[in-house]
Amino acid sequence: MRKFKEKLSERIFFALALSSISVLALITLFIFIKGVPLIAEVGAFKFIFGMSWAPGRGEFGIFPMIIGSVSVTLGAAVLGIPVGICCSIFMAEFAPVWMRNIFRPAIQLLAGIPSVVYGFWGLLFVVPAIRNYLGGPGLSILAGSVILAIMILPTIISISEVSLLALPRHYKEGALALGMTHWQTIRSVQLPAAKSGIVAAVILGIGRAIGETMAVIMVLGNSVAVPQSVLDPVRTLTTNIGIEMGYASGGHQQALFATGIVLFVIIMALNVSAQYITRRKIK
Amino acid sequence: MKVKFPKRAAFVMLSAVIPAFMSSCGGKTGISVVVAGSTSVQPYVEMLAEEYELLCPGIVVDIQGGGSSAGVTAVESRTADVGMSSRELNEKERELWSTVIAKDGLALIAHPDNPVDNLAIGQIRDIYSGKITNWRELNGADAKIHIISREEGSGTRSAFEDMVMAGEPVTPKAIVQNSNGAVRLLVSNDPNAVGFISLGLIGNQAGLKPVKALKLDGVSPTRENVINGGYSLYRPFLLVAESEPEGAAKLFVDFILSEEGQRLLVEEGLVSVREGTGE
Amino acid sequence: MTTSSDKIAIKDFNFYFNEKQVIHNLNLGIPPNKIFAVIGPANSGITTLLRSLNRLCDLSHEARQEGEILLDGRNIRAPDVSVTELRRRVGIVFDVPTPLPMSIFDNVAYGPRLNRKTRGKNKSALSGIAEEALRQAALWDEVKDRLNAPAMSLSGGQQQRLCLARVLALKPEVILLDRPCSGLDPISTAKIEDSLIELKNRFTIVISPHNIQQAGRVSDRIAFMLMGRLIEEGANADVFSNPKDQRTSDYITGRFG
Amino acid sequence: MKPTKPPPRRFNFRGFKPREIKPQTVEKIVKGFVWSVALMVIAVLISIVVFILYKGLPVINWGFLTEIPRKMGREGGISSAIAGTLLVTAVAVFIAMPFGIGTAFYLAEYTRGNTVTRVIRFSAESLAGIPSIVYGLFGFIFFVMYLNLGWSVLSGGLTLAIMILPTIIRTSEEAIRSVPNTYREVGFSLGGTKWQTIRGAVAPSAVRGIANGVILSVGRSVAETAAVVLTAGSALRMPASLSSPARTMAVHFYILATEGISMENAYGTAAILIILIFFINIVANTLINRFVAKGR
Repeated sequence: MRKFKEKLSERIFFALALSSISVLALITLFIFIKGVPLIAEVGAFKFIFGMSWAPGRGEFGIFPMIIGSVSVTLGAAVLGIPVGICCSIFMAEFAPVWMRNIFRPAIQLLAGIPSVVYGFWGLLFVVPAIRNYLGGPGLSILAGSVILAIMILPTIISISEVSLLALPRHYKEGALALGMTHWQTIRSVQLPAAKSGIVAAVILGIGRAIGETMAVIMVLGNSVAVPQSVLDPVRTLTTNIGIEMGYASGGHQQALFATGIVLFVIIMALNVSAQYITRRKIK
Repeated sequence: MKVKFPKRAAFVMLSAVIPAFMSSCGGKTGISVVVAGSTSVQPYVEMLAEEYELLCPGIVVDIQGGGSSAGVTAVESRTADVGMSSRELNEKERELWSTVIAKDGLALIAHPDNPVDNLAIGQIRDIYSGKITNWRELNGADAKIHIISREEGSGTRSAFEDMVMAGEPVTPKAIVQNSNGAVRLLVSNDPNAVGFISLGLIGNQAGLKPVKALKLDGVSPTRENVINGGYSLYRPFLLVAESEPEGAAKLFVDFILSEEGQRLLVEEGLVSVREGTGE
Repeated sequence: MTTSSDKIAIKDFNFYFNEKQVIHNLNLGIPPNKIFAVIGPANSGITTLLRSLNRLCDLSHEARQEGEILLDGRNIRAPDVSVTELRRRVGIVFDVPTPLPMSIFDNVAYGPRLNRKTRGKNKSALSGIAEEALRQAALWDEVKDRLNAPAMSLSGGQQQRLCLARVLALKPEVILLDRPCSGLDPISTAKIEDSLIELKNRFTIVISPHNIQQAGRVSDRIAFMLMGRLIEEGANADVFSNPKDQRTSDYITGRFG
Repeated sequence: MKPTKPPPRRFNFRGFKPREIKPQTVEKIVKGFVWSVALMVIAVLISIVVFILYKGLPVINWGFLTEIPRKMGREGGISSAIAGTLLVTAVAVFIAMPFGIGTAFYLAEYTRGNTVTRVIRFSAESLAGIPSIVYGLFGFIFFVMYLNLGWSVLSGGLTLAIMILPTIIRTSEEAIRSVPNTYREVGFSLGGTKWQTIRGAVAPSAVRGIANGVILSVGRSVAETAAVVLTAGSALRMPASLSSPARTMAVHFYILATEGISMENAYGTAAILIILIFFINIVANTLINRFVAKGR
């Protein structure tokens, strides 16, 4: 009986684990089934590198959106990562305890706020600011990057802060005892030691940025042309799905699933390389 | 300013008509009507369903979005009793039963500070196809036009393309938004923007900045001008069904086409089918 | 070196962690109803030996062993031996107190509750077992009024006696103690030692004492291990007064270790 | 302007080091910089919350919480959106919990570093990276269309369940792994089987960490928009059963705000969402603090 229970429990856990991950197979299967016929019809090369998206006229090229996704994510990374690491250093090292006790839950709260709220806030404040001070329609790569940078900040800050705080005390004490200043200690001892945690935070943040949909729909402008500057409106892979899914049918709908496939493949490639990097770090 | 129908009076009126309607509820209970389709029509039908369920507590109306095409598909596969469409039916779909429940004017809008207030239909086409890029060419300020369009597949966009673009593609540089409200919000903030939205939404509302509705060939986009045929930018809101509806579905469609149902639609800024369009 | 009357007989026992051999060709007999002390400096393989006796070493994937260990003449690794049954017969107290995060009573009742035997017995039977175990571990008087308090609220010495009581509640045949007093104050240590001497008539006790004085105080027989090898084994008095091996003598007189 | 090369250090007087700033000065500059960046960022982040609450709180009253939306949400309250949020989230969490926690226990306790394990772990990590819109697409094609569940609480909940699964797996696995190994040894040494040890000794200590992960994923479900709008629909009616369509608060906010239906009610909805998430965080933090206190 006990033996039986023992076997049974392992089997159940295994079955639960297996069904959890079979979802990944299911997702892959269904999105590919729905999207591949269109890619086959249009031709993979023409679909990915085509410059014109006009489903009404049967033109399905998503290259402008690939450029859009890459540029907006890059912008968010450039703006968000240094600021995020800066804030995590502040929280872990410089901030007085009372400040930390206020800011930590605040940052946590911000991580949970719906992305639509960020997007709407961006539409009300960031977009007009860009239009008035920098020109263009305001809806732009820059606006999207700013909003995404703000959205990924809580993730980057809290994970980096945790990995900085998790360092053994003697790292810092040892360095300070050698006569280093606080900043020298942070730069030459603590940041390198916490590198793997910070890298993980950055990867997670970038993942969130590239996958975000609703917030950027509101601030990117979603035009399907290739942008000439950061002040031009642009459409990403995610917003292409988000904005058109409501009305799409037939080949148009298939094309959106095909967009999903491209997004899916890009994300999986990122995942694999991220897992590879972190694994190598551990070893 | 829209004149709000006094709420209390509405209740008095409703309680007066309830007995009349109760009889037309057919004494049915626990029956649901499934409606699916255009998200442009959806909010209006939802509002009508709310009122209808007050009148006929036994009948439940389930409304889902999905878009005009999805609505037609749902009706053909009988997953929905009634479909909603915000565009004319195409050749193939004509075999279905359909009825127009209201008309929705489209208005070109710009920022109130923009000196331009009249456009010819050809000028609109040139703007949206990317031939005219500066307000100066339209006797406006020397500034780039920020073109705002709707997403591919939306009923508003296809109605706009049918009526204005004459086969020319909308420039890919156009900014795309996926709702009337977002277009309105952007135009109200940007002196150089131009967009098109449902006529019912150009009015002022608490918390929203005003926009200016542009004249089309000298005709103001007003309900009156749609009714008398002077303003030609409008599209029908349709209900479709596999065959002529029966039972609860028919009762609901009848309610929408009734005087009360049409009055509610007019209150929301649509043009009633009873008011005609001068055709 | 082993006889048929031994409770535990270890024969030609070798133990490896990956490629590293931790115990070399060990032959040892542990007699019943005695306190048997295994002494030696760190890294002598004593902890590994104790954990081998109830197969806790099985938990490590890197472990590999040769030879056999007999309990009452039966190989503990025989395929028909239930490992859980074995561990119930051979209990262990670790070098640090390891109370589970639950109440004092639940800690003591934890083992019996796992056991089929008490299934169906009512709660008062369970509390009887718990009381007996706590008395045997000389803890009852200190905790009888707060059996539902969390085990973590006890002092270190009390926690360790609780762990002993937890083992006793299972009514084992052999009790293994791996440096049970290493973190404790002298008073707690004395209490535990007193309980052990009281218990030895009913149990076979194998202890790895935390110092030689303790071995001298409590044990009947002593084995001295060095670098995974058995150097010497004998009665308490013999080993202390008349060690056969120079290394034993050096160790117990404090030359090294 | 070309940067000028530093002159050769031929005339280097004692005590004079060209182009070198004292570390203490660097320290001051860096400190000032970090302080100002951090304060600015935190000010911006907090201003978002304050803005929403400032605009939204005046709208909230008892009627707003309990009345059904009328006139597309322009009038009435948001009770059906609250109900929709709670229902969809409940379905998601109740379905994801057994699978997520079971997977975590499998990964933490039963894995032996073989291929199967590696595949499971890889998949769990990959699931975590998939954008919510892709989950939405999948939920739409699989639950709504293929299984014919329609836009419904069930479709939305199932889609969200898949979306939060990786979060639950990851946090639970971490919680299980952080249970001291001695607990396992004690369990085994008292003659417990693996299952008995997990149930009796490991699970009770991991339960708070697991609960924290679950609460985190509740927060994620509540805030999700893209995946829900494609699977649960956007009907304003009070959901009558698991098969009726529903609109969550996040979707309601999105529609109210972007359709320009009612800014007041949009802010009110957002404010309630923020308050809800605030409470979820408080619960999570209390759990973590109790967990940490207990571990000491």
